[in-house]
Amino acid sequence: MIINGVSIDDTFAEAFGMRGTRVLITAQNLRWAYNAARAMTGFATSVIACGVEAGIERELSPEETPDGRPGVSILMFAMSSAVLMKQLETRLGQCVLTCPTAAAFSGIDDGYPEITKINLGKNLRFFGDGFQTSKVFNGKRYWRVPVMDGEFMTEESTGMIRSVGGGNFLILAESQPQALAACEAAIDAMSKVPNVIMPFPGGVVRSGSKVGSKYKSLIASTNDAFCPTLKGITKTELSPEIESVMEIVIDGLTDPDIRVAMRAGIAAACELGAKNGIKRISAGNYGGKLGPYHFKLREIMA
Amino acid sequence: MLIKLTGGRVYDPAHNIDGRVMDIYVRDGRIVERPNDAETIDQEYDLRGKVVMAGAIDMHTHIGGGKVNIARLMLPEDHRASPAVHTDACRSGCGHAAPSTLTTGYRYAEMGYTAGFEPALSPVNARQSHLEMCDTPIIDKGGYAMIGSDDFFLRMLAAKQDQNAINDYVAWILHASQAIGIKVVNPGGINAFKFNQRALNLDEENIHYKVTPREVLQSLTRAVYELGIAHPLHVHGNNLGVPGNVETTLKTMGAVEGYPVHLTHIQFHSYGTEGDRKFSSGAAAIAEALNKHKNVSADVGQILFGQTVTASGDNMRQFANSGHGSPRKSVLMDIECDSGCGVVPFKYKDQNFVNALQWAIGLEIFLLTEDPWRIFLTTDHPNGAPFTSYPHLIRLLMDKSFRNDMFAKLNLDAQAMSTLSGIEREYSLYEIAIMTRAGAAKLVGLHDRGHLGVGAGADITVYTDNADREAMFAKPDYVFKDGQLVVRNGQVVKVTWGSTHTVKPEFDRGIEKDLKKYFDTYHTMNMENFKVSAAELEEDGRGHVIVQESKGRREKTA
Amino acid sequence: MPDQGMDLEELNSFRMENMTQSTNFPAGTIEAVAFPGEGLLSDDLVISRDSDGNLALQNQACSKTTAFFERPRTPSSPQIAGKPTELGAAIAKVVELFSQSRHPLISGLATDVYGMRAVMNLAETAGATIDHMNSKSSMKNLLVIQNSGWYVTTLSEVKNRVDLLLVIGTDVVSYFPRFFDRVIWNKEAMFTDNTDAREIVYLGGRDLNTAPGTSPSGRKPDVLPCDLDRIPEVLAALRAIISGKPFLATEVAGIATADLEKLAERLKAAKYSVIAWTGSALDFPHAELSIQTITGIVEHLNKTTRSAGLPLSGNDGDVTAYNVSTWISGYPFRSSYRRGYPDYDPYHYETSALLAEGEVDALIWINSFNPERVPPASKTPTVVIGHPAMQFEQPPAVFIPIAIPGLEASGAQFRSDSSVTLPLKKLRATELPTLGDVLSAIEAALKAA
Amino acid sequence: MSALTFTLKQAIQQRVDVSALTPDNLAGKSLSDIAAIPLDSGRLKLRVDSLFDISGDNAEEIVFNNASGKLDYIGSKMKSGRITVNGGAGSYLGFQMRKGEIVLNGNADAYTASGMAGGLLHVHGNVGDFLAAAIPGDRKGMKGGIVLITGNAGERAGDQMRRGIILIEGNVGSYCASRMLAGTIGVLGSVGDYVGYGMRRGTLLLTQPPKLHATLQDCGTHTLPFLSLMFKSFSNLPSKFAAINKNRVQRFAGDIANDGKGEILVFK
Repeated sequence: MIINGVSIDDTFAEAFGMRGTRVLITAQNLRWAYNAARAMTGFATSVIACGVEAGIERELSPEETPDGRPGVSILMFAMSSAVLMKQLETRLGQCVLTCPTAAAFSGIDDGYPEITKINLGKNLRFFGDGFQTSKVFNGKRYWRVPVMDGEFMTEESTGMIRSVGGGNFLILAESQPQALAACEAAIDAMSKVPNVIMPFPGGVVRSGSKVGSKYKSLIASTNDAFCPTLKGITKTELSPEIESVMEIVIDGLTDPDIRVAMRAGIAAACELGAKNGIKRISAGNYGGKLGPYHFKLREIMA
Repeated sequence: MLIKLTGGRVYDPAHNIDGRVMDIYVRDGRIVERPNDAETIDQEYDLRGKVVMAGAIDMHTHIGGGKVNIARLMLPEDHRASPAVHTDACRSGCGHAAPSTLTTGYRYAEMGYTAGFEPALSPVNARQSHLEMCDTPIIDKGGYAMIGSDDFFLRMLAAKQDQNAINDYVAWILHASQAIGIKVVNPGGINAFKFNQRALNLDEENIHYKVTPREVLQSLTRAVYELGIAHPLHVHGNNLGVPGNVETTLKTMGAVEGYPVHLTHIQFHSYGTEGDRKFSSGAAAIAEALNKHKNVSADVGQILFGQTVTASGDNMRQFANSGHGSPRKSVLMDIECDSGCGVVPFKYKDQNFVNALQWAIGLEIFLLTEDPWRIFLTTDHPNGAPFTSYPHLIRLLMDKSFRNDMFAKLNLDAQAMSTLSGIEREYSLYEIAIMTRAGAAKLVGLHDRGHLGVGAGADITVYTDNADREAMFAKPDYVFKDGQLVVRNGQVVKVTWGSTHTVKPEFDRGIEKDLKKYFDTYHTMNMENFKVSAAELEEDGRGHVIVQESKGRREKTA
Repeated sequence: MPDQGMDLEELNSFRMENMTQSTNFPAGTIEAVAFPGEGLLSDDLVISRDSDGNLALQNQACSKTTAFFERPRTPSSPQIAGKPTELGAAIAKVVELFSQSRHPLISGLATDVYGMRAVMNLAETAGATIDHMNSKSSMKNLLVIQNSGWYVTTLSEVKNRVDLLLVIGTDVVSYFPRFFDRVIWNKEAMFTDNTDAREIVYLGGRDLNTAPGTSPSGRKPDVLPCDLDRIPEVLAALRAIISGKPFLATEVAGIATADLEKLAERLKAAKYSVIAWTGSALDFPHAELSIQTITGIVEHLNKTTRSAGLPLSGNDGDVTAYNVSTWISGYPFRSSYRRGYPDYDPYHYETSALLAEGEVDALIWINSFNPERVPPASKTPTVVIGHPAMQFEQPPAVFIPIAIPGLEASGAQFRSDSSVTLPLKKLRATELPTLGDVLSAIEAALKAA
Repeated sequence: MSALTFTLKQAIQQRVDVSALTPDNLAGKSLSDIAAIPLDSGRLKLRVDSLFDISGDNAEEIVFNNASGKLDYIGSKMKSGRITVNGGAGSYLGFQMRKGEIVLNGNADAYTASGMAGGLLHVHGNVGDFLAAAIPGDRKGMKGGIVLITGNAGERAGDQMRRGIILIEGNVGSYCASRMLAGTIGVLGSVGDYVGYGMRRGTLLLTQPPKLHATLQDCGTHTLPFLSLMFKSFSNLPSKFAAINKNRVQRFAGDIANDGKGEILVFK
């Protein structure tokens, strides 16, 4: 398959089951909603070292938020519910409780076959040292914790669902600036897709990895088959004209969400086309042995 | 009228009768000899295949007096859920945790009980206790006068008055309060709490009187013995409910120096401090000590799960516990330089570690104590559970697999701390009859109750044998009270008024000189009005006063 | 020799045979008599009796006591619509009223234990609702017992232990004239060498008679006056201060916060403080909430020292009435048997409300002690069973005079603190039946009807 | 199917306990069964058909017509369905109600919504004392659900209230929110003396400055974001509160005599 001169590999992205949740963060204005959201989703690129993968899903208008203030929604994913709950609580406590005017609400209440209630601000309330109060509206409990700027408000719990992490595709280009330009185009397009995040910096990861290492203590190491500077000394996957490879990793609430995002991203990259140095789209997998989700590039782009 | 009860299987431990098929004859409220053949039998009950026992006796049940009525007063929410509707035979009432007096009498009779003894009759409040008990139909009753924290007695001890004077005071109290025994609650502790002492150990002095609980116990066990009263001193020990109180209880057994003593609701006094939660079963040590000390008897005070109310004279401990109450309310009182009281509603939960272990501890004590003549079946109504749960408790004792099924539902940490499931013992019908009839009558000093011998009051309960002992004991076929059929198929069919059992030992009335002076100086009532007369109990046709024999002075101290 | 009167057994058997209790009571002196109409139930009275049965109080007591015992006897007979009649006819008329009633009320209930037993029996048989003439005041206390409970004490404990008495909104003596003489300024006490040193503080109320609070040596009590309806606020402030809460106001209802803070310190320093009140004096709506604030103060003080409340009540047998009602039905007054089982609703089963909305259609008003306590005016057919000296502006449908417990009938009465019940003596002969006699006869006739 | 309708035949003198006439209790019962249900009134037990004309067949929808303040316990313990009352209701309207809806067109007596745990109770009229309070002995009043009152409420409204929302468009008597444990009460009109006496927790929202006693203390004026959330949640309710969108309030906290974590919020 070739789109606008870009060849689409007959391969698939291999993805894993994760636990995902959504949190709505509001504040007096968008600036402070973003401040809280960015802090909360910072250092959350990969579960390997960060515990969770998290990112900002989208901006929310005042009409869309429970308290009528502007806000953003964030998504957060982890390999187990225990880790997700722990990370959610820690991050909420350090990044939203602390952030002036910010409040946090559940982002998943219905629409999925199986939703598990998990603590959002339930335990953070104890920061109130007995002065905290709760309110129940429409069957949902909210906590009000007195803090120095007024009150920190947080919903007691949010919803957790079974979701998917590790969707991905690779952009292979003739130069580093061209690869990056394609990634930017892809990320711009994918940011409009709901229910997904691209957790790496700017949505893009350059350090694609393979399983294992010559060093016994490392479980992963650089994906030398896609490193352009090693073309001559390793068993390469790259043709001679490829000078730079970048990857976009996608976590989504469901499998179709990831498909939609991948299609939008790949299409945007391909739009730049071969004339802008974009040569190939590929994807990372482990031979289909590890992840239950296989996103076949050609199927997605068909 | 001559009644014949024909062919029942009789359990009468007082006469070593263990399931013998025999006939019983009743005339004018008493069990009589087999009449000659010429005499007409006016009424005959065919009891072939049925189990026959004397009417059961609850030797420790809070059924009348200030704190019981406070418990009733403060629990409208509990009554609302259990209205007792008017029937042809019975007036209406209410009752679950703290039933109304009428309902109390009916419910006891319906379980085959024909007597119950109020164990904490505060002498200053004795008139009220008796008025309430006289409004408790069918069953016989009586009370143990509660002293030991009263200022008159503590002044005597502090002044080192001789044992004779103490004996006279104890006897006077028995007369004045129309009681059949003497009880001490948290010996000296209720008084110490009025001086802001928050705990009192066996050898700790009351800060005002410089008297220790040990001294209180020694003088009172001895007084009761020397006065020849059948019922040994009834002791609610120090440190009720406190983890580690098993040590206090073991020491208390030793403190009485061989005089007879009865340790009540011993379950609440059998706690160790082992394990992560510093709360463990002391049942094995308690049972071992009970097996060894033949002068000591005990009732268990079993807890059973559900809502109840705790009512005690021990306001020192009840004050400490009041924060654990459910629903969260409590009435506490200091009373008349005489005693105190504390009423705290409580809900025992099988998933609560402490409650579950309390349940197991009670049963362990029942099952590890060898002599059924010295261990008694109580829930300390309503403190551990309402008395209406006795059939369930009997089944727990008689049915190991049932008991183990219940055990398996408990809080898991509590299960891990208990040896209960390893205990094989099952009580026999004969042993149940000892515990709830013959033994109880002997302990309380009821010479004509608790057995089926000729001359006994015809208080008789007839059951249909049933492997489900709870069902069996919950619904007797017949209950006779003083020879009258009062219950048929577990329903009251006739309401009578039982009697009040008392004991009236001899004493030197010279004690009244001191008492009169004390009353006139310090009290707010006249000594003459403090004394309750038998006639008052018989007012309104509410039964009679029976004076049980006391053996007369024993080894009167020089 | 003091005359103990007829012994109870004798009296009882006599009563069974005869609806009246007349017998011989020779002239003499009777000791240890209690005044049954008042909650303190002081039983130190000595009464002389002449051969005609006229009584004279030999003690210095109070005017109410004197009036009770020395009231001249006037002939009295049952009446129907103000016209004298026979007892049997009067009872028949009551039975007629009650058997037709859809919702009968038995109220007043100024009687003793034996009278209340008969009340409960009749109420059950008649499906009646019961209330007491003083329930407006005593219910305030009962609602606190049923909601949070409390820590309270009794008269002899006060007499021997109190070192600081705090009185809320009352002078006490208006209701219990002998209170200070009996339990505060007693010469000897077990745990105080010098009762004269007892501290007295009056908090709330205006123009109280605080003279009885002056110690025998002339030390004046402390008085912190305020309008009665500001007592809830003053108590709340005191409780907040005692609990260590930052309290901002500098004065409350005219009382300086500094004075309340001083009082809080004294309460904390006292070894056995007693906070007393009377339900009747706290005569403002929802006073149970103020009483609950008092009990909250006591609860806090008991964390470090000893303190207790002293609810003073029991006039006209109200403590007796709620105790007997409670042991027989589970509930105090303002309960009902109308449903066939006891049912409790202190808001709705209140005499004046029941009469005003026409919920009840027959009333028995029982009043043994104070002839002035007539039933509330209403259109409801009313039976009065009570003191022979009762006078009516509008004659009730039926009036049945009875023997007064503690005067002309034996009995038993609860004291204010509910812990002590005293025997009441029959002091002289009467032709009149007891309340129990009358109610039992009504009940028997109702059952037969 | 038409609403199961009970029309009171004539004015009655004694109160009647109609707790038996709820959708849950009447589901599947024939009209003749319903007619024979005994109702407590005074000391009598009266058949339903001696008091009411009965029509209709849908027990999910019950209507009381010609109803009066003598009908106690309407909708008691109801778990489903809807009851419409035209005329008036006695005491204990919606007593321990769990789910469903009650609409009263008229006034109700005391203890409306006492022990209510869920559902919607809408009174187009006034209610008496002890709205949403606990009955004596109980330690908790209303435990959940929504109560809307277009008129006034009596004294002790919300006493010991534990959870839920009460919105009163008229005035409220003295001791409003006494001993309140949690939950929210809004009042558009005035409140009487001793508002929040013994209040432990919970929110009382007022539009007019109340007379406060000394242990309710000023915490200043604030913009509280949770109010926006709250009013947004009210936006679909048939109440004047639905139109409010303000979050600037003066906050008084107390009653510090009794724990003191409650708040009285007064619109600025």
